[in-house]
Amino acid sequence: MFSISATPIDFERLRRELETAGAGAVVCFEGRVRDHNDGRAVDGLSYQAYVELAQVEGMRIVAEAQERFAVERIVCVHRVGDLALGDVAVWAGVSAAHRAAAFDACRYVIDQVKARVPIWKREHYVEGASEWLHPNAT
Amino acid sequence: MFSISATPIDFERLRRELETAGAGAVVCFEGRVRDHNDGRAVDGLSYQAYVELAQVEGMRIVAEAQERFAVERIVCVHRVGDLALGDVAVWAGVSAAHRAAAFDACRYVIDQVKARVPIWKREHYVEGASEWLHPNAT
Amino acid sequence: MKYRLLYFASLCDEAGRSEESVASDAADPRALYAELAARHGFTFTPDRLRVAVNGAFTDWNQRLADNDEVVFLPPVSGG
Amino acid sequence: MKYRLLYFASLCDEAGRSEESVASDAADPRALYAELAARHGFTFTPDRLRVAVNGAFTDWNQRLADNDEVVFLPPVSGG
Repeated sequence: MFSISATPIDFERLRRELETAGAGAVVCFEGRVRDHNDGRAVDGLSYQAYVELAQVEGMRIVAEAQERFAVERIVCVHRVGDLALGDVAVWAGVSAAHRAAAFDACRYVIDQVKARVPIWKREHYVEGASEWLHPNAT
Repeated sequence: MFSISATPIDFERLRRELETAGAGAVVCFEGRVRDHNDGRAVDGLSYQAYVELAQVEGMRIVAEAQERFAVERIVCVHRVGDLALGDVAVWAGVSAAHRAAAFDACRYVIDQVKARVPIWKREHYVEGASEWLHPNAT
Repeated sequence: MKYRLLYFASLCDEAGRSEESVASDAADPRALYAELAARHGFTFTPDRLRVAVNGAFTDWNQRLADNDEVVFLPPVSGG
Repeated sequence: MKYRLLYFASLCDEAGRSEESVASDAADPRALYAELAARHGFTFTPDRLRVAVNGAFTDWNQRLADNDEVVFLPPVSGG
């Protein structure tokens, strides 16, 4: 399951959705707004998404991970809107019988979401400026 | 921080201990009691620990991970006693500025804890028997 | 033909709007972007953008149809 | 000399106790384990066990002192 949320991510609830009788391993990732980036002091972020396509691409990534790894359940949610320091920007959780698959699938999902899903981050700096981040493709 | 717990692991509280202003990534692993192992139906586990040494060895693993990876905080707790299906047997959480270090450190901790910390698992099978697991070293 | 455009992130700032409808003779996204870049002063070269038409990624040479929704996507930075 | 032994998991089951004090002439863990294995019928060969003395891992040839706490550790299975 992948979704875009305009309200705070209730990750404790999402985590419970991962529980199955065969889930011996659960791995959760949360991306939080931290107080610095590339040496600049940050005091908040805004995320914008092309929601329609983000939803489709996010679901595609989850389906890819389901196919590549022996997992039970996958849940990923990305925030949009204005976020303060410490807010959770993206959350991904995976359950699996064994831990290797849970770790690998969780990392796959977050790596691919960051690389492919049409969501953009605007950083707000402590000194007052703000700018969209558009990383160079590697 | 590493500890042995005779009572249920309050992982939502432990996760909050990972929060720092610079923590852009949090990765949490939980090992849960699942309903099967090696093709046998399981209905519970008991864990026994040599607590004094487990505590020392667990802290040593956490210190190793702190040294190898650029992390903020690490917390790991292992249960002892009788556990039912779905109970959390071990929980490890790591915060870091960046996700690669958080994933790598979390995996290091759980891999090393399973390999080195003096804790033993007794599986209780649905058909009635139970036995200690003593995996062959690899 | 008439196209509906959505703008995100820097392209939204540069265009001064998040959407617009344009009448254009451009037959594919490549020609359409050239036209819009000239009009709005877009600084991205096409090689740094991706294109979506009607909610699906596509390539720069797809033949456009009347009323298509066309989106030029700057490099993403989610997470 | 007198040693205090702690037993865990299968060794605890085989010894029928979780701890005991023994008087022994064994001077190192290797000799002590041979003695106890004979007495309790332990099925682990030493190569599958680790040794701890006074709460720290050590090797099979460490010279033991009176009142040492000695623990033979079966292969672990935490997690």
